This record gives sequence, structure tokens and C-alpha cells, in this order.
Amino acid sequence: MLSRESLINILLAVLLLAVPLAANAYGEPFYVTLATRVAILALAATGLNLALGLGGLVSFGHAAFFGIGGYAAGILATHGFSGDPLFFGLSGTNQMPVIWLVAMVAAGLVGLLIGAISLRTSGVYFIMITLAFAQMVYYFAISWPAYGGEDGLSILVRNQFPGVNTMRPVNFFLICYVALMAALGLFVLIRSSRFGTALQAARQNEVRVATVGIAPYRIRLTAFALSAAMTGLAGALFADLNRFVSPSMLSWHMSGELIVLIILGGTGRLFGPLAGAALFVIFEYVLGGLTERWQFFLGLILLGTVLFARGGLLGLLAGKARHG
Amino acid sequence: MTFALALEQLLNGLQLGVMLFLMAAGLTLIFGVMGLINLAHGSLYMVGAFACAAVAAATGSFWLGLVASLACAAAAGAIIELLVIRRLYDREHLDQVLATFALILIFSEGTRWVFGSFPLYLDIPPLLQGAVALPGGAQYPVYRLAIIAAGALVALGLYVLIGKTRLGMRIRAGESDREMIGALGVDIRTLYTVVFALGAALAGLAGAMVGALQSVQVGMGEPVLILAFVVIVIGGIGSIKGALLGALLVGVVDTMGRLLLPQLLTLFFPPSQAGMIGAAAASMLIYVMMALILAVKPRGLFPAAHA
Amino acid sequence: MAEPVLQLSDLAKSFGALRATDGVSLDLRPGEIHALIGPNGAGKSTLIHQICGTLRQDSGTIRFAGQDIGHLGVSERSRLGLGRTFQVSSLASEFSALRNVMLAVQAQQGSSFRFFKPVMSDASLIDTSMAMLERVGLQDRARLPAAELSHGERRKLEIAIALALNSKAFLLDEPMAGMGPEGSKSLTGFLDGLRQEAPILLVEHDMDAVFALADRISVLVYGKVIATGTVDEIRSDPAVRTAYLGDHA
Amino acid sequence: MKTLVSAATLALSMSVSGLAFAEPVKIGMITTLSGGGAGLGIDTRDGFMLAIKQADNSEIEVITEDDGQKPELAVQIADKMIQSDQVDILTGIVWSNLLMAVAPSAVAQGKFYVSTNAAPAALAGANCNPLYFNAAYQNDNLHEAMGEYANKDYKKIFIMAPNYPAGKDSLTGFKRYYKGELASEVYTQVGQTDYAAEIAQIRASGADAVFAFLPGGMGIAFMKQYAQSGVEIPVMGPGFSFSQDVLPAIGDAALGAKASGQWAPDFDTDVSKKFLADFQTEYGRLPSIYAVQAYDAAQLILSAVAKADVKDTDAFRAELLKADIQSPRGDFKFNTNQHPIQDIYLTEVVKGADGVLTNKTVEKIFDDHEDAYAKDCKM
Repeated sequence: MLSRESLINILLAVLLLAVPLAANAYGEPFYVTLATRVAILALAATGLNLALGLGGLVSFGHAAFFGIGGYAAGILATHGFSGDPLFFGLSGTNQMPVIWLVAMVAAGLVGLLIGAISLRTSGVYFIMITLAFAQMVYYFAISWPAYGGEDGLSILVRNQFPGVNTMRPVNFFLICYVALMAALGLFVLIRSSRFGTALQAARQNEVRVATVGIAPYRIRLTAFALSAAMTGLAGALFADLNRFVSPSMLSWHMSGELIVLIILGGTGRLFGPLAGAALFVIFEYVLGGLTERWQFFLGLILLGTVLFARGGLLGLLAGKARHG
Repeated sequence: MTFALALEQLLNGLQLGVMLFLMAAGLTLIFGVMGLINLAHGSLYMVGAFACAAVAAATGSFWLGLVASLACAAAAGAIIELLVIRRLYDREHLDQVLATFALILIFSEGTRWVFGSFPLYLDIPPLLQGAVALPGGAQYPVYRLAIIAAGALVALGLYVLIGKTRLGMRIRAGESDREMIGALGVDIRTLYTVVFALGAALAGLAGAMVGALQSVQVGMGEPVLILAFVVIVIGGIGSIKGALLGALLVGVVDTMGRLLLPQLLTLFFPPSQAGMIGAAAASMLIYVMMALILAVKPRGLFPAAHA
Repeated sequence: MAEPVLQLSDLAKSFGALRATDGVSLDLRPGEIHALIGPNGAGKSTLIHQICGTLRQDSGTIRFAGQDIGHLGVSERSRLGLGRTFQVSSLASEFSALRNVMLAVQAQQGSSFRFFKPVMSDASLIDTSMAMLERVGLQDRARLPAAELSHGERRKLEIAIALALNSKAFLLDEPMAGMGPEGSKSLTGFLDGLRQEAPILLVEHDMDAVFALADRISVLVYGKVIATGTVDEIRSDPAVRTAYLGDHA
Repeated sequence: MKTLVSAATLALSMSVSGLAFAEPVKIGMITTLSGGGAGLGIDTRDGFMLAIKQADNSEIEVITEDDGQKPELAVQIADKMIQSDQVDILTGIVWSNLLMAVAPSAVAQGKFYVSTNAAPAALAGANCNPLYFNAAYQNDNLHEAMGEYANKDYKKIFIMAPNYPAGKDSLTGFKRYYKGELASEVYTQVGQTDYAAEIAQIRASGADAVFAFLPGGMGIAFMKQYAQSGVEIPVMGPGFSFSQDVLPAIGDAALGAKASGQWAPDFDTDVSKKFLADFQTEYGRLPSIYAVQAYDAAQLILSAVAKADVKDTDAFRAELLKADIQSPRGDFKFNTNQHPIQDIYLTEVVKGADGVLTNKTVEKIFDDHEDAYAKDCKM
């Protein structure tokens, strides 16, 4: 017998697939683009959810990984397009699978580095330090002239996936959808695995984990790097969606938005990021269509969610979260 | 580099540090007493600057504007404390981050609603116009010296307030044991509102003073907020002394780095490239410094005992 | 006499002017229950923290299972087999009782870096863990979140976790605290059998339990061990009587 | 945010839709209406709409949306306008980085892009495109003009710009024409608000003039601080540094600053005077250079719409290229890379009779100035 939350999750997954397919059939490709945006933001937030939801690590710097993934795509594509070698004689590429791998490895390694220092602290220190490190990456991207600096980097032609015409919005959407579903699947596996057990236990009670002989630092650092890699993958897809990367992907507002997605959807839930991303994009689109002041109202909605509806959207729909 | 330039840059670093201290002191006080992380602190800085510019424009007096900035920022602080912040004390940091992030959106867009999108004009008062001669032949703006003096006064005032007064005693008690002072019959809710308004007023003061030097515009508080975070992380969250030393350290290192790094790099690169790479490196310098300090002392230079 | 499992030599720890641990020497031998008692503020908690590694001693050594562990972290000491329960129970409160024990079992198997296999279908984890829960009598409560267990059940759960770690010694910090008379009685019986498994350093206020269980007792006052001996020796020790009962004994 | 401006004309066209009537030409305007850079976008929108309103053409429909100065948002809006609203022409973007995110893919999808301001070198040279027009200038132009002007009066100049591509282009442009000695070349942080460190360097540099490209809030902060510093070295910059949107916030500190521009409010031509009066009547403030550029962009589009069907790409492009408009700037024609050939003037900040700060024309620096990239453009 499926729980109410599982039913809602299935419904969300089906809706995210059905709406853009229908829109495509009715000749409204823009809604496909919107749905792609939802899928990618949900993927980025699912990455963050590994650290934040499972591990309780409130990272206010995940924009760094999102942006690094984006730049990995942008830089590889630029070199692939121009034919100039990258470094050590390596060449660029326009093949998505290669780009994704590079994006994940790059974001994961930087995550390892940032995590190694940040995880020596906890609580409010951790929040501020991850924020500060993300700012550091942001300023680096802005002032490093080689790849466009503040102006960002255009990807003139969307990158390729073997056997798929990625320029068709609906095809690219399907790629992103599959990536999101794979990430959610991975999230489920990790959550119920030994590693996930240790990670979640470290969130609930750090002393308990240490007392059974598991070093919480190593568990968290691994989770942080995995989380960074997943968010990095989303960044690479986001770059391909917009055919453009810029330092604004690295800005602290982006970090804030990723947290917002998780909270809007429902903290600590598998589909929280997806529900949150959908809600966020709908707000942006509907409110943005009504008023230039939409951020004011977004602020009010957020405040209301934090103060009065702590479970987020899924909390309202599915009731209290349960743990194994 | 001449002595005059070095002295001038040192003063510049000091002035930046003092300004950061005004921001960081409020942040760290609020964290120390209430355990709250307040992202909207930069919005209070902006409120101060806008209040000062609006009142100065209406009355023609910078000084009235300065008073207004203190009053408005304190009032804004008290209002958000009463309406929003006090619901967050018992919450996780995550909720606090989110709620105060939402406040930033509301403040920024709200200010734009009221004042429009164009930057406001705020000039330095006639009394503080111009520059004075420094030893070594350089000149230095009077107004910047005044900011340094004002910051020093505030630091001294905070020292007296926290060390010598009844309110300060309660604040210290609040930092070490929240339940205890409640049990002792101190009205903790009022204390919290007062501390929050005090922190807000300091941010507002910083905003107003800096507003006269820069442009008064929406979003002006955000870069400062992040620097203030770096300051209190370096100094040790909850420690006023740490905030002061951290602020001065960040101010001087940032200013000197921006001067020296590009010059240093001209040894290795042509001037145009050295300028660009140097500027890139200088903008990251304080973050690197923060990382190094944390690698050695994860709780900052002066960790507050209870934190 | 067999080599002690745990041996503290001349351990000292000060907080400013306060000497919380003042030259403590103490050992725990195989098969025994060694009770550590003392009035409030005697430094029992500080001592426990040093043994399990959350506090670092200023001087002195801690030897456990044949090696010096004074410089090791909490998790490393746990892996060597130092099993511990807490004064206020410390559990992953959202997890079920079963999953709390499974965490210990997986740590014992040294395999927390497995990312894909769901633990809830991992027989090697579940069977061992259920066995531990059965030993403390919690098998019927296995699927309840730790937060929903009663006080006494949480105590038992902690012991089950310590059992799962195949501990070479148990460090039990006031296991009787907050238990009703019935609970204390059954727990006393359980601990009595547990000493066959591994020796127990028992910090306890409940004197009935202490006198019923302890092979030896050490009395800690103001950071110093003022007496160590059998139950009868301690009962008749004049220094102990003074410390506990004052002059008008 | 979304405003269907010609609602009345839309209603009209619907009422006659039974007839075989040409579909209206849809123009998508993406510009910055919120956030720190909103002032520039608002002037862009208002200048553009002034021309549209004056034309009163029922076949034109303008959809305006706010990009919030965020590239990814601009891309999203462009996607929506192209895919959903099916616009024919895009325009309005203020910033080079947003333009680089939107324009290349828009023209790749067969839409016209007429730039009202941003003009990165990347789109002016080898990567020029038949569907991409720039009605403003090429980014380097105003800096080149200041370099040329500096040759006259100065020997040793301190040059400064933010550390981003437009800043780099700025100093490159300046150096392309300036022949004297450089006291120093300094790159500041993007969004920097405190220039004490740079001012100290200026003071110590022994320069006889300062060239600073610091648009928006950066320029406001720099000029105010510079005025207080006691440094007496004259400051100059490209027109954006002292345009009408920032002058009120800088205040008297800007007085006397020299800048370059293709237009100033004191231009003594009938077209310019009429534009100035119309703009002030409509919006109650002085227009900035951004308003003029957008006004001309709208005029260009209108001139082409009158003669060709926008769906006939080649014909429409040919009409645009003729640049058959009356610009407040005076002479205006397109180069081979579809960027303007125009005169560039030296201006000085003065206080007008009513106490409002404004730019006064001093002299012409360049006559029929072309940009440096046109020769690389093969179309």
C-alpha cells in the first residue's frame, strides 16, 4: 500500500512529464522550456538536499557548484567549437556525457576542498563560511578575463547527446527529466544505504555516530562532495538550457534560491526540491506576469512558509515527514 | 611606494575596517545574545542610508538625516523583531536564514517601490567637506577621518555599554545563559527587541555615513553584509572584540592587497595583464585569509566561550 | 591477576583554577563491575568525558586493550571497543530502535561507505541487530522511532547499541537514572549477566544497584579517588563516610 | 511587467481581422526595469515607446518584459517571446553580458535583433550577423574618442576601469587612440563602491589627467569620493559615466567633468530640440543617452516596417540598412557591420539655468567615426 506522500510524488513526476509533452503537442514550446527549467532547478536542489536534507549541512554556497558545472559546460563547449586546445593538449568537446562527467568531477573536487575546511566548523559558522567561499569563486569568475568574466560565456550551439537532436526543446527536456529521475533514484538509494544511515544519524545526533565508531567528518565530507557533484551536473544542464553561463549562476542569490526551493517544497523529503522548483517557477512566471514587484510578494510567500507552513508544499499535502 | 601613499592606504584600510565593524558589531551582538543569524542586516544598512538621504534632501541637513537614519533603522529593526524575528529564536539556523533572506527580498523591492530605481543623492555635510594635510605631504578627506573617529566612538560606547551598564549586564547574562536571566525576572522579550534595534541602529548609522561617500541605492547592503560575515567568522561569532579586530584586519588587508598585488605582479607580467590578474587575486584575498585562519582556528580568533 | 582492560594513570584536568580531575588512577579488570561513585560535582562526568575522548586530559595516560588511547578521537576509541551509554540518552531520535542498532552494527563491520544497498533489506545487519534488541528485551519495539520509546526503553536501546559494538568494556553513565523500581530491578539483573561479556565501569547514584552489582567501588571526591575497594571495604571506610555523611555519621 | 502598449490599436486590428489584414509586427523588448540598473532600462523603454507612440502605427505591437539584469532571466524571456509570443524583432537589452546571452541565439532562430545600447566587440567583427543591428555605437567608440581628445591636452594619464570585458574593451579603446604616456592602468572590482585606494594611487601617480570608465553606481561613488579627496587632477570618461541617469546622484562633484557622447541635451538641431521637448512633456525628466539610442532604434524599425514586410528578411534588412531616419544625434548611417557611423562629441558637465546638472557640448572629436572591427566583418 502506497503512502500518501508516495502517491503525491508519483503524481508530481507524471505531471512534470505530461505537461510539457502536452504543451509540445499543442505547439507551445515555451512551456517545455519552463518545465526544463523546473527539472534542472529540481536537480540542483536535489543535490543540495543530499547535504542539507540528509546531512543537515546548511550550505549557503551551493551556487559555487552550480556555476562550476555551468562553466565546465561553457568552457568545454567553447573550446570544442573553436578547436583551440584546452590545456595539456586536451581538447574541448560538445558531447554532453563528457561534459557532464567533467562538470561533476570539477564541482565534486571543489566541494571536497571547500567542505574540508568548512566542515571543521558547524552551525552558523558553516553557513557563513560556505557563503564566503562561494563569494570567492564568484569574484574569481568575475575578474578572471579568459572566459568572459562578468559578461559570461555564450554556447552558440547547444551541446550534443548521441542519437538525440538536443536543439528540439522537448528532447532536451527529456534528457533533463531523465537526469532528474536518475538523481532522485540515487537519492533514494543513498538515503536507505549504510552511508545514508550514518549521514542522517550524524544530523540527528553527532555524538551517537562518533560513539559507535564512525567519524562524522568523513561521512559529511563525502556527502558534501557528492552533493556538489550533483549540483554541478545541474549547472551543466542549466548552461545548455540557456546556451549561456555567467557569474550570476555563482551569486549568493542563487545559493539562497536553491535553499528556498527545498524549503518551499518541504525539507527532508525526496520530492521537496521538485515541488519547490515547480512552485518557484510558477510563482516567477505568474507573479512576474502580474507585477514588476513580484520579488516583494515572493518574499512574503517565503516568509509565510517559514513561519507558518514549515513542512512546505508537501507538508501541506502529505502531512508529517516519516523516517525509516 | 612612498610613505605618504602607505599612510593614506593604511587610513583607507582603517576606515573600511571601522565601517565593517559597525555592521559586524550588530550582527555578532544579535548572534551572541539571541543565537540568530540575520541576513537582513544589510537591508537595515540600506534603510539607514535611504532615511538619511531622504531627510537630508527634505530638510537640507545631513545631521538631521543622520539622526533619522539611526531612528529609522532602529525602528525598522524593532518592527521586524516584533513581527518576524522573535518567532525565529527557537528555530533552526536554516529557518532563520530563509526568513531573513525573504526579508531581504521584501526590503529591497519595497524600497524600490517607495523611492524608485534611481540612486538617491546624499552629500557630505559642509563641515566635513574637503581634505586635510597629512604628515609626508599627502592629503586626506576630512569625512573619512570623521568616519574613523565615529567608529572609534561607537566601539568605545559599546565597550562602556556592555561592560558598565545594567543593560550591558543583561546582555552579557543573555549571552552566557538565556534561561537564567529569564528566571531572574529580566523581561527577556524586551531585552531582545532592544538588542536587535541597537544592532539595526549601528547598521543604519554605517549605511548613512557610507551613503554620503557612495551612491544610495537598492542592494547597497549586500556586498557589505557578506564582508561583515567574513569579519565575524574571522573574529569569532559572538565576540565584539573579535568583530573589531576582524574588521580592521579585513579592512587593511583588502585595501593593501588591492594596492600591492597588481604591483607585485608587474614583476612577472606586462602591466595591463598584471593589473587584471592582480585585481582578480586581490578580490579573493580576504577569503583566502579567512580560509587560512579557519584552518588553524576553526572558531575564529576570539571564539565566544559559549558558542 | 589478569591485565586490566582499562587503566587510568595519574589523570588530571583543570578548568582554570578548578581541578576537575586531580591525579586519578583507576583500572577495570576483565569480568568485573567497577562502580564509580561520588557526590554531585565530584568530577565523574569530566572523567567519563576524558575516557571516551570528548575532553582531552591535561596530563596522565589512558590505556585501553593494551594501547595508549589518550590521544585518540571519540570514534577511534569506539572502534577499539569502548562501548558507552550516556547520562541523558543519546540516540538518532528519528530512526527506529532497530536502525539505531543497525548503525552500530554497520560501524562494527567497518562499512559505512556503501552507497547503494538498502540497509532495510540487508539481512546481515538486521539479524544481528534484532538479536541485540532481543537481548535487552526490545524486540517488540524495534520499528518504533527512538523518540517514541519510553525512558527505560531508551536506556536499554543504548545498551543494545553498546552490545552491538562487541565492546571490550562498557562505560555506563548512570543507567538507572529515571528508571522506576521495576525497571531498575530488571536492569540490575541484566547488568549482572553482562559482566560475563565484558567488564563494566558503572557510574551510578542508585546505591542499591551499586551495592548489588559492584565487585569493586571507587569513590571520587573533588576530582580525587579517595578510596577503592570491595563493597564491604567501602561501606566501612571512614573517609567515605565523612565525604558522604559528614561528621555526624 | 508585460504591457501590451498599443491596446487600442490591437483592438482595432482585431475588429478588422475579418479582412485580409497583415499581422502586426511584434517587437519584444527585454530590458532592465528592476534592480540596481533599472534606471537605464526605464530610459530605454521610455525612449523607445516615445517613438512608437509618435508613429501611431496600428501594425506595431510591443511586448515589454523585465530582465532584472539577470542573463538567465533574459534568456528565458527571449525564449518565451520567440517560442510563445512569436515576435519578429527583439530589442532593448542594456548590458553586454545579457546581450551576449540573448542575441546570438535569437538571430540563429531567424529573428532580428536591434540593439539599443550594448555593443560588444564579439558581435561587431568576425561574428557579425545580417540580422543583428546596433543603433547605439560600438562599445569602444566613446573610449576611443576620449583617447583622441586626451592627446590634445594631456601627456600622462591614469586610466581605470572595472575588471570585466567592457572595462577591458574600454581601456583598449582608449589606448587605441591615445599616444601619450600612461601613469598607470588600474582595474577595479565590478560593483566596487569605495575608491579610496585608487584615489590614493592617483594622487601618488603624478598623472595630469584621469580617465575613468565606471558606469552606474560605481561612477557615482568614485566621483563623490574624488571630489572630497583634495586631488585636483581633472577627470574624464565616456558618456555613460556622466549620463543623465547618474548626474543627480553625483551632484556638484561632477561639475567640469569631460566626457564623450554621440548626443547631448543642448544639441542645436530641430530634431534634437523636438525630441527633448517631447520626452520631457511625456515623462517629466531629461532623457539620457540611452533614451536617444532607444528612440533611434524604434525609428529604424518603424522606417523599415513602413516599406517592407518583416517576414521578408532580406527586404526588411535592406530597409533597416538604409537608416532612413531623423536622429537627434544628427548624421547617422550604418557601417558594413551594421553598427553606426556617427559623429562623437566632447561634453562637459555644467549646471543648467534651472540648477539641474546636464552635459554641454564642447566640440566635435570625431567626424563620421567608424569602429575598429568593421573590417573583420564579412557579410
